[in-house]
Amino acid sequence: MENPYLPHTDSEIKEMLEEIGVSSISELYQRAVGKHDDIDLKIPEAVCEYDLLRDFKELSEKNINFQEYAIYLGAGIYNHFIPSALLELANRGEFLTAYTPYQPEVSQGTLQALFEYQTMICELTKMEVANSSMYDGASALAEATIMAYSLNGRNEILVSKTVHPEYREVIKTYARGKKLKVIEIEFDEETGSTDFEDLKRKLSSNTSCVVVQYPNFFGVIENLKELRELIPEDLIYIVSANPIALGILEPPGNFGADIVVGEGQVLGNPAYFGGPGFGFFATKEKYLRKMPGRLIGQTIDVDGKRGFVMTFQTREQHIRRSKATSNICSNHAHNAVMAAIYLSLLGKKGIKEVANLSLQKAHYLAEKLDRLEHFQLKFSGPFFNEFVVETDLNWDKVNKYLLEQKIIGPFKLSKFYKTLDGSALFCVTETNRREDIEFLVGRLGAISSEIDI
Amino acid sequence: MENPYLPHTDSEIKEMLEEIGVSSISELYQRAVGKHDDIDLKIPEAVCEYDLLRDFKELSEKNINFQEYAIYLGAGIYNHFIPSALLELANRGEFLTAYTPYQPEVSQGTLQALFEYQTMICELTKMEVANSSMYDGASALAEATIMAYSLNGRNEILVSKTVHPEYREVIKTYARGKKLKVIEIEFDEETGSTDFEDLKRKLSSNTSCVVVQYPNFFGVIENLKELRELIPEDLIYIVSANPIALGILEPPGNFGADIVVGEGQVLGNPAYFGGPGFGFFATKEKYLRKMPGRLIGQTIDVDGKRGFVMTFQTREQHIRRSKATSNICSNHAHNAVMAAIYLSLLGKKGIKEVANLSLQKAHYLAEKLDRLEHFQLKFSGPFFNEFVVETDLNWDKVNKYLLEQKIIGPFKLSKFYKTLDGSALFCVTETNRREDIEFLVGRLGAISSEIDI
Amino acid sequence: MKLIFEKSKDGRTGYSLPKLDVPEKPIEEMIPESLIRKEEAELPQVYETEVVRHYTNLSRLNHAVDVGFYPLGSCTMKYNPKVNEKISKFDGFAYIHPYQPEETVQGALEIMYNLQILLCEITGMDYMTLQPAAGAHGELTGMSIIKKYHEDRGDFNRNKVLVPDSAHGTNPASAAMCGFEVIELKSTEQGLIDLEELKKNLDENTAAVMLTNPNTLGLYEKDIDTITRLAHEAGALLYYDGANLNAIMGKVRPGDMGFDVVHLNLHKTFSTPHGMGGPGSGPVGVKAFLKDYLPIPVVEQDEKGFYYFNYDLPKSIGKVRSFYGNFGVFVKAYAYILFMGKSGLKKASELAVLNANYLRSKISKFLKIASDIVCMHEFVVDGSEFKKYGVKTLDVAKRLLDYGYHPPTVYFPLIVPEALMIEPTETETKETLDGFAETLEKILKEAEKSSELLKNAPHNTYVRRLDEARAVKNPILRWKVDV
Amino acid sequence: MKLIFEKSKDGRTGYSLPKLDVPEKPIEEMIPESLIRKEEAELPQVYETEVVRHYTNLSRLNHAVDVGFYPLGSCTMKYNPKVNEKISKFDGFAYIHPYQPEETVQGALEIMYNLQILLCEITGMDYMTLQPAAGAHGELTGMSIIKKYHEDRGDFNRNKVLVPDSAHGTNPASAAMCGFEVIELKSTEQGLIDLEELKKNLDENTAAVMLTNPNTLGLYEKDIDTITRLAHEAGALLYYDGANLNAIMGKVRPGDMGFDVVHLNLHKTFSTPHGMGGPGSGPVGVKAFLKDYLPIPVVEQDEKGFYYFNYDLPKSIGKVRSFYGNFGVFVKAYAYILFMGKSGLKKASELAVLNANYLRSKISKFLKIASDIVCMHEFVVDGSEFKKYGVKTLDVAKRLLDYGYHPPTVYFPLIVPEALMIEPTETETKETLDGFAETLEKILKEAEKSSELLKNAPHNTYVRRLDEARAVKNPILRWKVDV
Ligand SMILES: Cc1ncc(COP(=O)(O)O)c(C=O)c1O
Ligand SMILES: Cc1ncc(COP(=O)(O)O)c(C=O)c1O
Repeated sequence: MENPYLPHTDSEIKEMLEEIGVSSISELYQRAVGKHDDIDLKIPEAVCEYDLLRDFKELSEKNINFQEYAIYLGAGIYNHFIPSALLELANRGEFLTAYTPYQPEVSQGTLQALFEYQTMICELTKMEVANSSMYDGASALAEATIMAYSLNGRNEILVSKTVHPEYREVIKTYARGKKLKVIEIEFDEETGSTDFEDLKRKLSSNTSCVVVQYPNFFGVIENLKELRELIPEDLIYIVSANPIALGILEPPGNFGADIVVGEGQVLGNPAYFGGPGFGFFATKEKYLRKMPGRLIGQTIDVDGKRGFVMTFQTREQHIRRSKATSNICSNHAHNAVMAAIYLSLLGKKGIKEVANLSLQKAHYLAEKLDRLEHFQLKFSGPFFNEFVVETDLNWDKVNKYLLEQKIIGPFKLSKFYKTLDGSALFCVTETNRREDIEFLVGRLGAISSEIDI
Repeated sequence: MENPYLPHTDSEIKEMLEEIGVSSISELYQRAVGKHDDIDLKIPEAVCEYDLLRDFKELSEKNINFQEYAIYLGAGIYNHFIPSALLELANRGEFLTAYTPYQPEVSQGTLQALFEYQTMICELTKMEVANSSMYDGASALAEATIMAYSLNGRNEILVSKTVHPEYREVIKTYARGKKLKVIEIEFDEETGSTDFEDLKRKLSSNTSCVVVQYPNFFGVIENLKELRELIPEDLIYIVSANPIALGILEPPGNFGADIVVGEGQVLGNPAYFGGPGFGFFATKEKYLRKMPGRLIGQTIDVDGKRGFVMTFQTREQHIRRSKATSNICSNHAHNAVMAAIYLSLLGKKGIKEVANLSLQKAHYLAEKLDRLEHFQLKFSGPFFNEFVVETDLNWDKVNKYLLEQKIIGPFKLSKFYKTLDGSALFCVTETNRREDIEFLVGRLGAISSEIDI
Repeated sequence: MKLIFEKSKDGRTGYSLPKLDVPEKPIEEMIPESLIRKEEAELPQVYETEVVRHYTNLSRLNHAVDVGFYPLGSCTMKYNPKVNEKISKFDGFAYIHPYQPEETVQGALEIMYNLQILLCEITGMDYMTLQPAAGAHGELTGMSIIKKYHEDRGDFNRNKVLVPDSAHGTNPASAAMCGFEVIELKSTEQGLIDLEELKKNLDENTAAVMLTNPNTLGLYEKDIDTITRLAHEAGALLYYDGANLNAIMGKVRPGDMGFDVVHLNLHKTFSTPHGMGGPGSGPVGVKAFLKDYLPIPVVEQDEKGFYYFNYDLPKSIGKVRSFYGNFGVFVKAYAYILFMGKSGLKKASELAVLNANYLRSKISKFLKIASDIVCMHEFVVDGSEFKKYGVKTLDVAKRLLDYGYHPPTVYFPLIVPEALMIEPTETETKETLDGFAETLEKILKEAEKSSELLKNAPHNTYVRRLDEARAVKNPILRWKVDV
Repeated sequence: MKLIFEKSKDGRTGYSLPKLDVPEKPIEEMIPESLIRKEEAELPQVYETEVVRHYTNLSRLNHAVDVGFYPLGSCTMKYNPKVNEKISKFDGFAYIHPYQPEETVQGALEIMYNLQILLCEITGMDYMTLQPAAGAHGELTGMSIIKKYHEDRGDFNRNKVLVPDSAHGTNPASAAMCGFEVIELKSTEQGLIDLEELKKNLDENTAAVMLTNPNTLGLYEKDIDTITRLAHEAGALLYYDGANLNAIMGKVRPGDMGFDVVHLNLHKTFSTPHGMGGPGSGPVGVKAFLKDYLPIPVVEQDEKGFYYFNYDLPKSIGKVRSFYGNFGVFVKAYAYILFMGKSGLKKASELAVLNANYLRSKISKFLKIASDIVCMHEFVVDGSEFKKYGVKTLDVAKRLLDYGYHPPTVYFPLIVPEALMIEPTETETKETLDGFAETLEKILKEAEKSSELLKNAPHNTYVRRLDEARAVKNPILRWKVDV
């Protein structure tokens, strides 16, 4: 079958082999590799583009997608509206098929867009510097704990149990390398926020950093201000934040956070089954040289014209090798640029508005659910766009029933919290219409007659 | 509601009004237009982008599309595969949002692409010059008959009845303006091609041109060679051709055609319910100055560098006004560039291959159908990828039944040909898979037990 | 840049087609020998990467609305929303066949039906056909309707059409294509219809008066009621070239002014992209008495809400193109109207007029405006003063290219010497207008210092000034192997 | 170009969000006063047109594979097929949530499952995790597995990892992040593993040997069997950095060479776009005895054909990131493999090697190649000779920009002085390679005439040579209102 990506004609291959001075590609391999036999890979033969598209269309239709279904799942990945202009721009070949801007003179598009991105992250978080992206929120958070260790050399990481459970898993994996101890802080069963008493108990002279999430995994808005007062100044105060929420919540930087990270998917990135989104990473200028990841800086060219370059590269693996601040090389620049475009479109007012819409609608649903038989709000803490609902019904059955109504139901907390067996986490964003919310409430109101309890 | 396309802030509007020296936009209008009241248009208020997308998605789902259904409809619009790279490239903002290349120095992308397109059309048709596009095949054909009149001043247009009935309608509309007479030539009921005897009978000293289609509306390949022999040299021999078919059929230029036109949709343009596709228009160099439409020519700049410009503009309305060769202004350049990209991807070999695939598969289906009870091929003439099938069943019922099987059935000829009541036109392209074809044959084979006859 | 043909290499391929999955028959068994193609078409042989690079790089040689300011007068180069592009690509729009049964394309018909109604509402007309492919095609359609109307009434002598000398070239060309004799009306000093001139030319042979309002100078014909009354009294119909509708949405309507036939340019007012020259779409609206003359089919709705094509218009002019028009364009225009909404459309017109007057005011400080009258959405600079700098409008235009601007329309309308026709549209910011005005002023200053700088412009573009005469003298209209 | 912030204007908006359709409650009733944001984030206030122009124009300042040749060694800048982009945007891939019930994402799981199997087949490994987000992340994953493996066997003293001095920086960095001490192995003159050096360093404290094969000089380690045997005999595991897999598909396999852990870069070998720096994807394959150490979850299939996540790997290293990896990238890589097919993948490797050797042969006529050995998919130029022209590799690289080429990777691998690391990939034509070689030669001639020409290069780019030192001395890492 014709392959449109491989340009070589037979006669060219011949000419090229002649130039090289071998008689065949096979000979070339024999010379380079030594004696060997080709492998008869158990891989099907090529398909044509038309069949490929059909086959993948079919595959995609084996998934239920939330363009067609209503969704109330969040828990780390959120369905915010993505303006049409965004993907159109981000997918221009010049953005998509460029790589790390090693040659700044022909990469000003990448560099300026990432410089703008860094600025936006600083603005959202109110931190002084931000790098140009990490893989995801979880690895960004884990890198933050490693950075804390490299700043103060202490070996205990205190992490609230209200931090996303998967993020905590990742922290543990990263910690193991450096032999750091991860100590978890309980949550308050009444409010759903970090248990301050437990935190105080666990603080020690070995504590390197304290990690909380804002809003936390239960949707509850941790009181970063009070937390700040509990955490000694010489510890590293790390906050994992939802950047959309920062449209309406006081930014961690204003509470003296030392490192602020988070998952950037919400900023104009499709969910993609959880990846690729990106991690953002922001800190104080004084910690600059300990930061992981790429940094874009402003400079001038020989004519004095403004331009942008990768900078402070001596922190990085390609220069510092085993002493680098992190091993990260390829990052999630494209996703970060998507975020920059998203934030450009939304701007100062839009980010507030999208946060407020999510907040208002989430509260609308929460109140309605709380009034239903069988359902009540689990926690009393203030929440942004997610909240935990408890029921005496079986969530699996509830969710199965909802699925039949073309609704992707809430996240069952028992997956990660054995003690929260009857609880599930609902999420609402600006994309959930009132009529859909009311339909959901109606279905759940009538549910005891619909499923067998 | 916020409108993201309108940049004016209130304070800017104020400043601008001050500069102009009026107190309000309303005053501006009163001054410019005179006293008037604004109109309270019966148009709904704005919707947001998210709702717009949802609403149009729903609208689109009220249509059955042939990405999901198998299709055997042709009759002027064909479902050929469109390589993914094509739309990606053609929809780049610089192609999509530019206009007619009035300023060639900043339009070389447009101009070179159209110059390439013109070349490709010349190559496919074997004509000497091609313009850079017309609206569609039908209007291109009508313009060809007008051009014939302006070449020889005679007032009778002879058109075969095997030419697409809608194209014939359009010829008549255009002819009326110039008071030209449209005379139709019968077709041979046996072969399905133009009735040469009838043509000979109708030729007269007033005949300006003879118009045939290749392959014709019934899918039959008109014998352009024999036709050439019948048509006096001083008449204008006009052929409307399917450019995909020219991958395998001898091009009209080689039979001495004077003007070759056709519908370009097949060349990489989605069907879009019939538009926009584009018309191509090619002729002999000696007729250049009588051609309608825009022409791109090669030249050099002041430094001697090759460049492209619009040329022979004195034929056009913006210069020649009422004496122009045509009134056309905006054309279908974007669609023509899509064709150029399509033909670049397919190339010399691909165009043959796509034609051969369509040919082979159409013949495969035709033979299978011909062997079924209730169905037989209507015409004996050679065909490309369409053919007429006759049945004693009711085509409406047949097609309705097929639709239930997710098949969009053939074109019922009685829409245009009262005498061909029991006949329908099937179309097959490279996109119809053998398994689908066999499924269709199976359904039609069993049909007498499925529908009530 | 090399032509794609010049990158071709024998045997290279850029396609991936389905396999032949039926038994292959020799072509000769299916097609008579004499009709089988012998010599292959000399299409390029390139691979996908090459095609991607070639057209990516070509596209980068273009100015476009997505790249910068494009104040091309009369063309309404406003922003083309990306959401409309996305919508228009839905499978249910892009992959439907015009001959599918009506019940399988109700969504498409609904769009056409509603768009007809919305366009009627905006223009004040009673019926609308979406069939014409562009503005000029709309004119042909409209003038054919007018012709048939007169003839059907036995009025065979109405063979003249009055067109102002400021009119767009398509107006006289379209009238001529319908077999009319075109009479040019001389405009007033200010660029408006001269009522005396009009009266003098109106008679029993006048089939129609074709107007643009605001006209091509961006001026509103304040006497429009008188004009339409006079024409009607003479038995003529009134044709409205809607290219300039962007000035008046929600403000005034051609239907209310007395026009009988109107065409619109969806690719102007309704923000569908211009695509390097097209596709556009030129719907034609008529007053009720002309409904039966519309091209067939029109989309209608029955009592049950079912949409269908009505082919039964016995007086119809027939068809002006195949199928139903540029449906892909309708989708975008319809989405645009719904997104903007009633207030948004009006605001668009208002801001278009505001922008034009603002820019006019700025530019009037250093250049002569062709008319003193307050303009609508565009205005025309009289470039005769350029002479004193030893340059022409063309030189100024070319110098604008060096500053990254697309020049305005030049040398049109014909009645203004050395015309520069400027239409900023509503989707441009004040900063952009300020920058453009400043640049224009700067260019004049440059001209003062050295006319050569302008005459040799552009200096920074991919190619410099091109020799158009040579293209005619030595026509190269296609690539050839041996060239 | 201005920054988007510098285009901002108070009150301008570029968004269109849904209306608030529920009764609005005062925020203070929902959020404690002290946690409500007081000062707005200083995000730009621009409208959609501006955003479209801004990012369109920014993109045009980039070199990219879609624009031209990009022979960046070690990065495999091959063509990224457009069909894969289209596929990856299907709603059923882009809009699915990681916590949806398994029965609602069977298509996604099928892709992951099959991709795991195909990658195992290509590498000769037994199990594969798709979780790591990039190559370096794969290294971290793989080295964590190796660490846990030794520890679980009670082998706590294996704290050293041997890495050749030619290795990519991520190798030592990743090993260090896992708490290993990194021992650098000096390469031979030719750039290969020095067996004596290896033997000397292998001992009971060696946890692993990390290799790239072909290595970063594009050379195949012919003694690979000996190397892996020696390491295994010492109780160490063998780690394979698969960045250079593009040389060997269907030819030889790391699994067969004796490697225990392998990472791949889907964004290199499997043609997913590099996106200005990412996202990539770095799957890790292991031999069967390491399966239980893989990060959770892995995708499995039950007897009924149902795909599910298996979280039950008691020895698992845990998770290296949230959810399951870069699924959007998997879709493209999987599509690529199926499109290419068995023969296509092999051909891709063969032509990558052919292209590299061809270019190497051409360039060797005027430049010194770092090694005499026949190369695989890439090769390294030793730039020490540039000194005689008074220029450096950097100057040559910058001059290449003037000719529209992206320079090769420079100053890596570290063991080659003034290195130029050239990887043409299989998706480039002979003409392109010829043109590149000629240009390089031409640049040398230019250098002979005037080293200044190169030292001041680039001359034709949007910005000229940038002052990197200044960026560090006077760090400006974000825009500020007052800057
Ligand atoms: C005033 C006027 N009338 C008519 C037309 C013709 O429209 P189209 O180009 O769509 O045929 C134009 C287009 O430029 C125009 O500006
Ligand atoms: C040899 C080698 N190893 C490892 C890596 C790291 O891969 P990634 O950038 O995907 O983290 C690279 C990337 O450039 C590389 O070339």
